[in-house]
Amino acid sequence: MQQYSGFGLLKHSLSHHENWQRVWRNPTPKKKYDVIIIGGGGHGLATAYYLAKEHGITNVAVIEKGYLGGGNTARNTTIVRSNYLWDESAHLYEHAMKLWEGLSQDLNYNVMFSQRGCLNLGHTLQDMRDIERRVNANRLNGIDGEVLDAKQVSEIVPILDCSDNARYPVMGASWQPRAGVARHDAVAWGYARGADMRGVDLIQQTEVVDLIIEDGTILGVKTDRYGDIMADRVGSVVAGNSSVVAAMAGFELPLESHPLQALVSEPIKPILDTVVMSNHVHGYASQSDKGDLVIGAGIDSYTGYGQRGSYPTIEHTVQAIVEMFPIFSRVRMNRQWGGIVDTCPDACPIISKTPVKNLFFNCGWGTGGFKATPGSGNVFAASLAKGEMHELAEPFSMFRFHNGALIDEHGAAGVAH
Amino acid sequence: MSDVNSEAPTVALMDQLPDASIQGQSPLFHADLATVAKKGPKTGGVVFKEQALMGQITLRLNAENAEQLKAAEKVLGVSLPTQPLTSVESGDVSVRWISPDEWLIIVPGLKAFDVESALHAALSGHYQVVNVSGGWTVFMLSGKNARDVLQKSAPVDVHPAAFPVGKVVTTVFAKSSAIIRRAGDDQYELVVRRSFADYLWLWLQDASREYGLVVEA
Amino acid sequence: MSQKNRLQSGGRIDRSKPLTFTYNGKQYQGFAGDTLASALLANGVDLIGRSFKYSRPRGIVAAGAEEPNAIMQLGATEATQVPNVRATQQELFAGLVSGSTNGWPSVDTDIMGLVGKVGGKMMPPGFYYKTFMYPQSMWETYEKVIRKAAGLGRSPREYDVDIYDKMNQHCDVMVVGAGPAGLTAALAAARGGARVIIADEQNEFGGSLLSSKETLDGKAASAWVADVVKELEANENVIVLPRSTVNGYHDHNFLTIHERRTEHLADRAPNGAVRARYHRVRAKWVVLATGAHERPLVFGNNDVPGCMVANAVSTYISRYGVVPGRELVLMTTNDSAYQTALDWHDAGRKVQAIVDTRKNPAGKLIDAARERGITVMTGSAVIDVQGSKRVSGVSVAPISEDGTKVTGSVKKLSADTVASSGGWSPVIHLSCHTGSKPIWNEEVLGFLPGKTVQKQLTAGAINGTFTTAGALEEGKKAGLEALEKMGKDLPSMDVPATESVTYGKSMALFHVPHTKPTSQAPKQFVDYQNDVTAAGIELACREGFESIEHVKRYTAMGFGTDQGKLGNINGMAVAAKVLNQSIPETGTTIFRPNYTPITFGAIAGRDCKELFDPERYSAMHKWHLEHGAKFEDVGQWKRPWYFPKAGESMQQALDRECLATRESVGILDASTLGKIDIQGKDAREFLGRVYSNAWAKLGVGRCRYGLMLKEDGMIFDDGVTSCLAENHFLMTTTSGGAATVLNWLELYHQTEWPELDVYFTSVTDHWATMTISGPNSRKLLEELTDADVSKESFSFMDWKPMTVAGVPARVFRISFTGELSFEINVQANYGLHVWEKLFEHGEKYNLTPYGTETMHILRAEKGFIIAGQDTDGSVHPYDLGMGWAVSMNKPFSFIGKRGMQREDCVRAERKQMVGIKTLDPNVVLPEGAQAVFDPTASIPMPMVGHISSSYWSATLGRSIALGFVKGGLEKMGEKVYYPLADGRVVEAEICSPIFLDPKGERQNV
Amino acid sequence: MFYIYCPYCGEHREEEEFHNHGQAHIERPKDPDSCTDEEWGNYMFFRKNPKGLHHEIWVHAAGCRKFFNVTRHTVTYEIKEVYKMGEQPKVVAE
Repeated sequence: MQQYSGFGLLKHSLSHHENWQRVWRNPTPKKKYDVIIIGGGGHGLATAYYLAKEHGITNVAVIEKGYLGGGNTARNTTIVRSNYLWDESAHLYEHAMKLWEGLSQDLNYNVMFSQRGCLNLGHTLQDMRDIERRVNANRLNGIDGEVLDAKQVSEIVPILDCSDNARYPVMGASWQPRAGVARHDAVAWGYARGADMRGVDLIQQTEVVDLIIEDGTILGVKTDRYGDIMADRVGSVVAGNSSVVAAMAGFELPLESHPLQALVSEPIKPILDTVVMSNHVHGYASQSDKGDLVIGAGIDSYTGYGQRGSYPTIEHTVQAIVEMFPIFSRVRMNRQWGGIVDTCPDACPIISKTPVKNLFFNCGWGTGGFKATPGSGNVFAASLAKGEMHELAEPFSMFRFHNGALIDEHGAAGVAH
Repeated sequence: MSDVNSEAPTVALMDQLPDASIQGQSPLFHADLATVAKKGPKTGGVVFKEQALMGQITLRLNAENAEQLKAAEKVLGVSLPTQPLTSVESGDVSVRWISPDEWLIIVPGLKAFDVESALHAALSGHYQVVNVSGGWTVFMLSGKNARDVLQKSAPVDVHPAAFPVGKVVTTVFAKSSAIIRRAGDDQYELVVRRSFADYLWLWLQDASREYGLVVEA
Repeated sequence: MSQKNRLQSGGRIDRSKPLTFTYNGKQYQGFAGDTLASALLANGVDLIGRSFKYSRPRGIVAAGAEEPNAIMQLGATEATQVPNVRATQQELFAGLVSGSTNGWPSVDTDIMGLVGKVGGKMMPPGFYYKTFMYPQSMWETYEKVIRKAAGLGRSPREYDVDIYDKMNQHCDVMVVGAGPAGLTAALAAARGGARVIIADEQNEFGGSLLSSKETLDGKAASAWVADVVKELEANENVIVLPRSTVNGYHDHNFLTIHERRTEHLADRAPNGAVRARYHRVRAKWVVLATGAHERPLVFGNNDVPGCMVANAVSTYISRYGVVPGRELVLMTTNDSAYQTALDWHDAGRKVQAIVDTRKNPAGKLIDAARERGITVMTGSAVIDVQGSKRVSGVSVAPISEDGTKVTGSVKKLSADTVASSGGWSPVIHLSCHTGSKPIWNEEVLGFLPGKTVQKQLTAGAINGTFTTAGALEEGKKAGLEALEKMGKDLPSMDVPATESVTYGKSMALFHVPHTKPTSQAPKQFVDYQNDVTAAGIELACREGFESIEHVKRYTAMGFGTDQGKLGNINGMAVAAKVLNQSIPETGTTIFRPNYTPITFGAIAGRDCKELFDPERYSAMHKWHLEHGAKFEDVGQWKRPWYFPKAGESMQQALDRECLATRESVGILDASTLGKIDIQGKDAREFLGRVYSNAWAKLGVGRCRYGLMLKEDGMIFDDGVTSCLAENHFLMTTTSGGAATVLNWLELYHQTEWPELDVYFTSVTDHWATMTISGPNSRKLLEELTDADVSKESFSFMDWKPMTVAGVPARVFRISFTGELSFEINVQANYGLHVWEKLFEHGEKYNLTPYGTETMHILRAEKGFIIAGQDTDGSVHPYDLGMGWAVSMNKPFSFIGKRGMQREDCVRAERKQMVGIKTLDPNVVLPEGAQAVFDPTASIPMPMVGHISSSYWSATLGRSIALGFVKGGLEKMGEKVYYPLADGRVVEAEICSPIFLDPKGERQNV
Repeated sequence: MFYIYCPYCGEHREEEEFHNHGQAHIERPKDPDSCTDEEWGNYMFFRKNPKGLHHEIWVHAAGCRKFFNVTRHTVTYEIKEVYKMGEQPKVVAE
């Protein structure tokens, strides 16, 4: 097993890096698996990794229609935080946060998790009430958080316009010091490598075109490249495409897939050391280690699978950034892109059994998927392993949209993140 | 649901204007446009004038109801424009198509209640007449660069080929909205909401700066 | 050293207009018409930056948007700094101040370069994923160092002094690019009467013709261009936009153009002019005539300053009169690049050799080279170059016909410049922006625009048509086709005659072989800006990153500010070779906006600072300003928050405002409340469907409070609706909810119940609304009206028309304070008049203006909710103890009725709104404090609710709060605790939310 | 950014003037009180969310304020047809 380290790099440099092993195999799938995971994004790969590592289930295939980590994992703005309002989501995201904190070492792959803190700004009295409420809830749930006033915010981010003549002056913020950013691609790759190492088959460029269901029980999947592949349990972790897979299984989900756009500036020298988010002014930004300002735009109002949204959304976001950081007016935007986010009516995910036996869904993360990656994979793996939902996943059943036990996190989600 | 009592009026009508001794204040009253007009430049690419204290009436009815159309025509002296995005003008009455069942009528402020009352008297069936004179004001924008200012402000096509004289559109205007009517070759009428008037005035001053803004009182 | 590389004549620069500029602290001279890049090259400045990973010296490679290296910091003052300006696109102006963006302590003596040399070996792609992990605690330290090394230029630290704006444009035909294809397309469309916009990123129209030696119709190419531009400019239906980059192509033919209006003139826009203008274009048809970029070849040490793209060298010579060196070696896989050697030679400098990778090149240009006595080495390649800060020589070797191996001995040539050409990549970026996948063309050896659903046409080099004649013809065809599709008459149109050029076949070579395997050969750069080498790509593939997207992400190829314009295809070719597959099998390359980076200020436009978002004002706003109001943002409204008197603290002001209202009379500007005029015979029925309570029996002249729910039963708005006449109602909504509610009513009317006869019209702005509240409010009103406002004839929840201060008004006897209250509504143009009259008469009653904060306190004392503060989308009426506002036996199942009966909505122990009294009456709980039953429980501590409203009540002399507690309505008198962030635990008691006058006697007088 | 034909105004307008209101042709149950929780939940929340042809409601919010239906492809974003409330689509998925 190839371990990564600085020493390893030195050793390989002497042989011109010609002897690095493959990070993952390119296997031909078996006829049958214990578990098939549809979707090789961060959440799917994390699920496979924890199935193998924590539950000893290694007869697992991850089937990915494109390349590993090529969906929303590759398209998000890399923010990690756990300061959610309601107990259910707070516990789930904090579970993820704890896993993030040792992830590079656990995976032996540097995911560059950088706990540089996250500010959620308040610009109105109601913003400040919501912030106070959320931070108090966070603290009692064991999640770090503070309420800051405008002066304290200004001390942390001096380049933020905290003056009174802003259209919506900054009144304060919530501050989660343990929040931060991570290198998104590395998360997928690290999990993929860890899963592959433990025997999981990662099947890329293979699309699941149908599900094999008999008597209300799933038996396997049909693929475009390898025909039928059977499994005892199937987990769908396909984010924006979840409704498409659900349609194969014959049911609808309480989801809509929307374009979510993001953009980056050209790389500039370090100037922004934390994550700054504003629901009210409607923009957020952080700076990547490469120097790009990574900026999130809002979600577009219509459903769309095109991985692109509408231009006014970008304009509004950039206006918000210039409003918050007037000095960035002469910095330039390099690139924009879009992902497909599957949004739930209550802005919380679905981690759930379905009307089809042994078919499980993990979806609906909306704009908040990346930060949950380790936690999502971890609890979904436990659920797939046991056939019963992990206790942290329990409240996120799709059937809450029937009985009304919604977990409304719109306040925490607010602007896409 | 109670039955309509033919005796009692089914809608409340009220003359909302005080007597002439009380001066109304248009939304841009405090900008003191009279002084600005006096002190400001007399030539420029854009000319701005607030047509203050006009009478605005929203009329809603069924455009397929010939009887209602006739009744409205009788009161207004012109037939309601039923072609989308058109307007008509007759004397001091002008009518703008807003929606298939909605028109905005503008008359001199003092005439509003008469027109409102007359419409109520003439119309029958399902309709709505609302005096909204306090909620809107009218900006007249003219000059050779008026169109440029519109292009900076609204996403609709205002090229003469697409926006003939008389055409009226309700659209996004900067971060507010406006009902824009091309009143003449280089002349545009913007009907805007009272509470946004200051913002739009600020916006228009800014957008006109490079062309030179003339304010008329 | 003064412009040592400048030719005595030629080019499109104006030698009579010298311009002085600064680069890295030193002054230089260039000419009007120069770019910063051409001026630096004219002055012999070779070294313009350091690469970010290996800190290698870098020089100018290209002459346009594709330049990866010459990324500068611009700006003479702090406020006018611009990071990452591409020197090849920056026009020179007098006084320009520039500097390189990397290199420490300077670009010439760079210490990091040493580190790069030594450590470079340890930095293969993805090295950071493999290290810096242990110990865990050290990552933050590592990261600091990594961050410092990254980034190119720096952000200004001061606010921008310039402004930017936008223009919305609509046209029939949008032509992108004003080279030969674009110009003929625009000409054809314009002559056919179409509304045309033609934009080009350069300062002058002409594209390739600007540095061409061809003749068109017998005249110089530039003369033909000038004629065409003149004709276009004279046509009032044509908008001609030079210095304008079409940076994004969006759905339904929407394009954005970034027009640089002053960046070529000065650091700071002169006289407050607009620095850049953004055009938002909706086009019926789009003609992409964006040309092509020449690809450099990938060979050993191909990043040493002096290595350039062949066509760029020609451009510097022909357009700028600059020969960027003395001795040239040209390496090419095709015919067209021979022109560079000819230009160099004709400029009087030495061409050491043309190294053609093909065995038997033949054609006019090859003959022309040989005629000039230039050595042409065929079947050979430059496999690496010598030199560090400037090329000093090259190694040339014969290569196999398939280009994979060196087949003979290596020969060294001296040279200071290596121009290379691996063929041309069509500039297909815009065509990809709307999701169209490009298609590899083996003949062109490049990607061509793929199938698209946009109304898009393409012409010229973007189609792989690289001759001028072909481009002119295709441009004309595209222009005419657009006309035809729009049903317009076609004009007759001739394209100018050109000299015929035919090019021989090019060789499909991207990565030049070396005598050593790639992993051991000198670094062969694919993407200069991100230091991605052929060896790096090979390694990525070996490690399993086989998808081109993986390769790009693992190596960072194409993620620079040039978005891989030069390198992407070479990189794909390297990957394809390792993976033993074709380029199209390896993948396509996806481009996203922006084509070139755009300043944030331009995208924001004028929607910043005071124009960032509208401020909405009531008719009395000016009075509020004059009376020292502090304002609260409520939606877009500026509402008075409180009215402090000199020297008063906020709490003192609130106490005074509250007491004055409770003891005498206060006044609130309530104009911002949403107001909807509702008429129609089914208005009443409609109200019954959208409100939770009953409306059937509300009499004319009466008012009623209603809760509006969503289908899930949760409250989303509330307000009082009054019956003005049998079929006529006035609905009020919250200030923030006005638009949402109107839209909600229309949605249900238009989509669900169109059979109901009802019309809605917003009258929010029409009425100015002022509420006088307090025991003396009647007395005050009586002074201003003749109407009988006594209790007997005007009772609580009545409304009446009357004249107030001479102005016709509708007065509503509703109360949000629990006091005797009159809500006076007058036509907004008379609002200030009435307001001022009230003060004239109110002085003796100590009439006190109050704002939203006092309003909140007064209503909380009465237990009235604020939708949006005491509700959060998860509470239904019963949660608020407002079952009285729900009529379950209305015939129609109103919106929200079914929703609130779902399993989870009827369970016991839901969080319910109650009053909260702290044990210590002086402690005011923070709004948002979380409730627990057991403050000694360990973390995570079970929370049972929160405080939604909390105030100091001057009237009661204690704190009061509204909050949610699990099962709270059944827990009156029980204890609840609030552990606060500062460590305090506040003990409190659950009580009725009505703190004052529970029987409602005060409002009923 | 979409360019949407408003069937009431009779011309194309920019997307900025419109708001999307999600899936079209979802009728409010005639008798909500007899719906099970599941049926009511399905009505409120569960959606087709198709990848391909989609029938959806838009409102010309900044214009004539009329609601109407649009058949749009959710991948290419092409608008295939626009039709008024109460009408049925002509372009439907196979």
